[in-house]
Amino acid sequence: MRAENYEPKQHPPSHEYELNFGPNHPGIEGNYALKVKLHGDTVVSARADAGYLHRGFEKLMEQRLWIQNIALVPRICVPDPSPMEVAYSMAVEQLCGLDVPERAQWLRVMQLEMSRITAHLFYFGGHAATTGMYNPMFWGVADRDLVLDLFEELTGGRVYCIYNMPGGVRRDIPEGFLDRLSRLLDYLESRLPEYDNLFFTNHVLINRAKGTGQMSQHQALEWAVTGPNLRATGLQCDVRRDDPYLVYDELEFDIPVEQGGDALARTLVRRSELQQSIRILRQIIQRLPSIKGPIRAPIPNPLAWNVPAGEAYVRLESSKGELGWYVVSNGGQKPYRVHVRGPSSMHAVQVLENLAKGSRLEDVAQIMFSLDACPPEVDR
Amino acid sequence: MKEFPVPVQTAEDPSVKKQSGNIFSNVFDELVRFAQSRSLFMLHYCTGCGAIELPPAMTSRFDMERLGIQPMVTPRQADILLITGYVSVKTLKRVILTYEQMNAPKYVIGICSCTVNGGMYWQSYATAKKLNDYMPVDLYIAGCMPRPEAVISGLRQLMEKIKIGEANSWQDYFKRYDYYLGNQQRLFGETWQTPTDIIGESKHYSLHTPETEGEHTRLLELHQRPLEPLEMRLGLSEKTEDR
Amino acid sequence: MHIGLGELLIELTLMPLVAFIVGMLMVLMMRRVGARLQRRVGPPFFQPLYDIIKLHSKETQISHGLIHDIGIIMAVGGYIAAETLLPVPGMNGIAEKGGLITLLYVMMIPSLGLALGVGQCANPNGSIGISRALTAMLAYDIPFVIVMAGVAFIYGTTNLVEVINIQQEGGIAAWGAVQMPFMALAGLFALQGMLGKQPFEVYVAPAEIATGPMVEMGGKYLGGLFVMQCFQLYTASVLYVTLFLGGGENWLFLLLKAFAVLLIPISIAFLFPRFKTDDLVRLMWKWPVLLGLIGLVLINYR
Amino acid sequence: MNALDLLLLTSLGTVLFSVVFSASLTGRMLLTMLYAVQTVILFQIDAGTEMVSSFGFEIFNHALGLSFNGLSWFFALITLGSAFFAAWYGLNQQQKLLHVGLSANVFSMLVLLSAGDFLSLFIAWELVSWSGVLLMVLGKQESLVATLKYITYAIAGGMAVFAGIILIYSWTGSLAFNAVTENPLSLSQYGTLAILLIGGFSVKMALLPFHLWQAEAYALTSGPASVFLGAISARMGLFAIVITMMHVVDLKTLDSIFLIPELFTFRDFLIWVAALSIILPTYTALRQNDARLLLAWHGIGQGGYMMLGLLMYDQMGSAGGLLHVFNYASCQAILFMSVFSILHRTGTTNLNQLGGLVARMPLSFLAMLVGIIGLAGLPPMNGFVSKWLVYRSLLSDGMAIVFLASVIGTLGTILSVYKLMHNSFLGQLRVEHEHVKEAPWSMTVPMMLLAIIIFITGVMPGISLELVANAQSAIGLTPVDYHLGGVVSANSAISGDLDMIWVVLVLFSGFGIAAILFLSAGKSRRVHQLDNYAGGHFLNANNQYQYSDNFYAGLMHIIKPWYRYSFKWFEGAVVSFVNLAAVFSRSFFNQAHMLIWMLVVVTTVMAVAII
Amino acid sequence: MEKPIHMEYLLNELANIKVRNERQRRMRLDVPSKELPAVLELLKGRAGFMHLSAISCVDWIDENQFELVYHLWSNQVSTLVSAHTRIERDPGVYLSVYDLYKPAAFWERDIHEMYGVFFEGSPDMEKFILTEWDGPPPMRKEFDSEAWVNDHFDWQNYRPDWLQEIEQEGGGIAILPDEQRFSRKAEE
Repeated sequence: MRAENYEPKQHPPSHEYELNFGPNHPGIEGNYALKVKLHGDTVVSARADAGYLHRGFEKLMEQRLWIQNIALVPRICVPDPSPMEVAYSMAVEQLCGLDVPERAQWLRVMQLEMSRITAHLFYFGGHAATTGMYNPMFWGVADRDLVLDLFEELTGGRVYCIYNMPGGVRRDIPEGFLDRLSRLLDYLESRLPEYDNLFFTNHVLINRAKGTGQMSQHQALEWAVTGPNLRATGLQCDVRRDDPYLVYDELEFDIPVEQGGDALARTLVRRSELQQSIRILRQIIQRLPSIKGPIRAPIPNPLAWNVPAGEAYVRLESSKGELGWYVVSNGGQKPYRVHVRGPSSMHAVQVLENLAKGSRLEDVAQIMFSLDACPPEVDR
Repeated sequence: MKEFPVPVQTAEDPSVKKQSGNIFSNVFDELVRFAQSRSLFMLHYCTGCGAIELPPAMTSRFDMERLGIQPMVTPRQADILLITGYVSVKTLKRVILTYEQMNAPKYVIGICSCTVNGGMYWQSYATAKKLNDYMPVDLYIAGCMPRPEAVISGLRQLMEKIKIGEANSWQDYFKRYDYYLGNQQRLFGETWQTPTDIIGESKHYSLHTPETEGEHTRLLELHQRPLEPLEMRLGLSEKTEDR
Repeated sequence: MHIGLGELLIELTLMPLVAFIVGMLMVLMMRRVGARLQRRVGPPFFQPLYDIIKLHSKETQISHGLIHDIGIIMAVGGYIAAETLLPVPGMNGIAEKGGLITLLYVMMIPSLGLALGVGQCANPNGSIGISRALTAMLAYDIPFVIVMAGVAFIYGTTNLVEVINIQQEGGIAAWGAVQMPFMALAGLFALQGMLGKQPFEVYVAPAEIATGPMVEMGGKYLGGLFVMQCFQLYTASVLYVTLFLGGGENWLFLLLKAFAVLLIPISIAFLFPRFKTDDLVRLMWKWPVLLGLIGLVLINYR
Repeated sequence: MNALDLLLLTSLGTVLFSVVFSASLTGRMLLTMLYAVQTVILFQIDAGTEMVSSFGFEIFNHALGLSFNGLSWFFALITLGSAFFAAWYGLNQQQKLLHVGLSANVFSMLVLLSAGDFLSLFIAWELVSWSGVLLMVLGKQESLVATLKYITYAIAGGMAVFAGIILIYSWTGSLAFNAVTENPLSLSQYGTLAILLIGGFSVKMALLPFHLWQAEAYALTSGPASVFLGAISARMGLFAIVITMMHVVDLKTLDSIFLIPELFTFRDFLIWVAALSIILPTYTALRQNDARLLLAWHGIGQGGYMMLGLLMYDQMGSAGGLLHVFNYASCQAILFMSVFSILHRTGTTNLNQLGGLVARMPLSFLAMLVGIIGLAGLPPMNGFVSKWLVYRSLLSDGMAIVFLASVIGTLGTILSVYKLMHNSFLGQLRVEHEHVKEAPWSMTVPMMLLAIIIFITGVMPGISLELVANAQSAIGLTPVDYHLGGVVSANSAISGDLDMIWVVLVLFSGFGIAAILFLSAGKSRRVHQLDNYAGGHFLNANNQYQYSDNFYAGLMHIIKPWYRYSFKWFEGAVVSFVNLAAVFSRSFFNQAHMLIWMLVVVTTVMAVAII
Repeated sequence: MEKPIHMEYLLNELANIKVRNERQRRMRLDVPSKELPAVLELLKGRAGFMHLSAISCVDWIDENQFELVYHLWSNQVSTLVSAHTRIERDPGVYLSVYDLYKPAAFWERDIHEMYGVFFEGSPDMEKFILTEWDGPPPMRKEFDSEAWVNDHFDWQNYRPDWLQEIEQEGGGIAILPDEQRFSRKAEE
């Protein structure tokens, strides 16, 4: 902050005042800021201010080997890191023309869906906490921890798994893992009614969430809203179905849709998605033992690996929406250019600003959390 | 979890301090320190990715509240500033402001390797590499990212330090303000200024040492518009000015 | 009942002290109950005390001016005074010299003090918090005033000592809750609002206004608010017990009743999100007022 | 020549003095002293007994007399006190009209207070009405508009009163105060008189629905004038209503006039008018963004409490109502003084363009703090005592709903006075007010004196209750059972005493203990207002970091639609009616004879007056 | 997978465009910079490419060019089109497609601060992520991040006293501390 900013000038004779949501504010997700101009308790304008989590990933990746970057990529989205490494691996595989063994593909889907469950459980807690109800937060995070335990068993990492590498996955599942996963899924399903009673059918919550941050289908398409937020406006649109990757076309699952387009609809869509993820995981538990084969395609010496020149754009469905990875190689040992399209780049900036405008001060935090905006994806 | 040595020179040896005064005040001091160690409010500020392991540490599974640790919203209310992971330069400015606004005794814990040396972002132009250049750090909890158990274990260690009266690094910020300010100015430019008057505060709380002021603070005086507190003023005058 | 001045002075010292200790226990209970509902262990037994000691022993603290200081003094002092107007077993303090109306107005002084202190902080978050707190006060005071009128009609007095005597002489059948169940129910709503717990926690609202009034409070300022919270829990629950549950025959019963009463709002608080301010006012002006008015009609045609 | 004569003569002398000498500062100081002298003379009059002036003259064979009793004494004290403080506060004001107007007002009010029969009452009433104009026109253009509105209302009210008095004369053949009590009338006649007299007087009192003129007329003028007008002027209406209820239609009669048979009497109607007069203006005040208007609207609302207390007509209620006149006058005076010292220093009373002035004008802040605590009726200031009395009386009478209404009014008062104080004195100090100074001594000293009075009469309400008791016995009520610290209510339906000395003692020892705790907890340091939490951001000097406009936004979402039903429609209807009449009269004038035109005008005016 | 037939017609209307079908549901267009807006408009209007997934910028420093890649998705034809165009590095000015695609505002703003490419007609070219950054646009290839870091930051002291004691006693690691990257600054 520069000294001249403390030089007083005339105060604007305006009836509006400014509030800063964040970066140090419980009403903001992560380290992010929203500068809000208010009149009374009505938001006149909101302006997103990012960059608090900026690390220059894209620059960093240009300076590291293809294989080194695997460790870097999950950190782009902290609450839901697994899709990042899968997407990066898939992009490199496309560049090299590597064929990923089927078992690896199934394992990746398993990882992605488990990650989706963790992200959605986290989301429920966050959304509830913005409205002053902390129980779902406490329960959700604790239940999420059980999934993280399985991650740890599978990959060694609780949050950042670094499980994938170009060509496949690093390890096969340990002994008895699928049983434990199955038991966990049973447990999560048995918990859902409790969450319903506490959270999803809570009258006060419905009162607050209904109509909050409402967008129409047209607006959602115009602002490039993707993922559950788009499905909450009634559009059945899912990358897993429209542009299938890995083995999603072999799996049976529904694409849940809500019509409201508001915070409540967005929450309910995620609740149904949680059930769908459980369903997908159940199918994986059933199918995985029958799929034999290697878990990784052979790759050249990773420390001197010249990936053929070319480009690849990989899309996949993370828990927040459409995740896009654009990777360019000029045939060197390091990527020439990596560009990440985090779904929150749209949700946390343009959509949030537009939805917050005209809403009430009480709703701002709820809108942000209900969009499940993830600031590190914006900042990169 | 590993504790890195921190370049903090605690001015008084705490063992000396303990023996001064009469028994009554010793007991009182013990009580106060005990209460301070058993009631830690940490600031709700997610500076980086390590923040994702704080909710598990706080919630049902690991339950920090049984140690008397609970999250607080604004820097005024908080005791602990958890730097959870890398701090980008933009965040670092806010972190410094936040740190200066907190009420002492205040403790800084650097969680994740990035606070120690930049971690895997060591090449990044956007993140600070060494937190203790910019503010005194009480404790580092290394790891990428440390598990909730590690965080809690680190906090327990901090509690021990507070209990025996060793967690005094906050005084260092007042006593060697010039050093910290110099590092801040090097990164943010010479016109860097926070609205907090550290020199005035160090005098007010008698923590002023020769090292508090120096070439960097002189630079500050050069640029700074003094932000004196608004004292109540009784500027009465009997001028018959009719509007 | 005439007592000597010395005895009165002892009462006047003891009443706030007891209130403070019981209040801390209530804070502890609140946090423990919350923890249990969240499947946690919860804080240790002396946690409220640790917090208060810690906050008062901060070595640097900031003030935004004299009114900031005075506000906190008023907030704590007002409650200390209010405790002496609230009769407890064996101690009447100056309850007979004030009565219910005075108690209610004295209880507004802490709010005013807090409002002053927060106002001086020059932080809009705090100002919004106060504006919401005052709005909430307007909301829950209307049912509460109806309750108060009902109490005055049914007991024929606004003197709390007499209120207790009448109830205790008549046994459980003379309790306010039996005599006027609708009023007691309306009173519960008002109690929830008075304590400012979810779903009526509009003025702290961390995710919206960063804890509102507490935003610039640190050290002893926040400590004062913690002390105030102890008093607040105590006063609200004991007042409810006094009006509706026959006061305390002895300390054991008083505490049992008070903790039981407090358990209701606390349990509700952890299961609900907060309302928006206008929804809160709407709710408060609808159901509790309706209940209160039915109660009034019943009292009139008894 | 007794003390009353002396008082009236001195008052007249003050008017003359002000005409000649008010241009100089010394003259104005002497003028202030003269009000003090008048007060001293007032204290020579025994409040307990009735004193008849030796002045008197005959008109139409009616002896017009002037006399003083406890009630007059009580109101006279408040009048003179307000005038004294207003004059002191206005020492630096060079407008001659202000000082002439002030003294003329005091004189006419004293005459009104000492009126001995209906005719002198009416004459004095008109004097008061017209002298009020002198004080209202001192502001800018907007005050002229407000004054015109006032004149319209005052004429209508005066006409109604005149009609009532003519009716009394025609029915009883006498204009003496005891005319009606000695010649009982029929119920319908009583009803007509009640409508005309109470309606006419309540225009001045600004009871609903005649309240629309008052706020602008009182607020937008010069400071000392506002102080005086706000403190006492409207209470002359209350005095006249009390006189009416004493001599023409007493409450028993009012209670036997049924508006809805067996359900709703005239008295109930008046009680509801009073209750609504509390609520509606108070919540109108809540929406004001000008500090002066906010206070003036409160003046209207507080009038409702006085009316309510008097309509209870029991020991406690009437005591509360009368005591509230005194308490309210002191609080309103100090609040207006504080607000006008802000205006004096910053040039604005727009609440959205102020803030943080406590650091620059601490004495004005203190004055406002005392004033708002008093106005909101919180202990330990005097407003609490009178409101307590009114509440107790309402509870004793079993009027739960009216009680609720009055508490809603109090809550609205608390909300709006906090807004007043927060937006002007607390919060962020605006950059352009960085170098504002405290108001001059001539303004702060009267404020401080008033603050002391408010506090003392709050702690020891016995002092003011003695005066109230005299006034009560003058009306013919049992005086309230008071002692120095408060009241005893042994013989009312609901028991419960009040002893302010104890309450305040305990309150202050509570503060003391809290202060010891607070001060022993280590030292704190003042910080600049920019060193503030802003979500981790840096505040800069150009940020509007103050929440002021639409302060109760959450509440407004609910009650905003209700403001549509304010009484503007009533005024609008009257205006349309008059316009219509004017159009008619013009066409008549064009076609018909002069005489017809005159006739139409007279009937129109009468019609308006009766409405 | 074959291109949908109407896409074929659509693309035939445009000259100067190279079309390559790279993989399943992926199509690469190389468009001259002048014609890109027209192509996008056609794609949006005629083939339902409603969804602008991202705009990527690649800095081809050797050719002194920036490559802008517009990733468009259409649910109707289930294809992702990557429209590539190249602009000169100097002065690095291009047209905004904000009036076609609202999300373009974010990406153009992002490219502006990361590469310094100015988009004419974009609603907001203010800094967003790098508001407090004074240096050159960091994503350009010529910006050396590591050098900047060495200029502005100190490294943690990796040789605490107790480690030096070990070294004095002949222990420790073989590489001299001066040669360790992290020790460099600390020693100065």
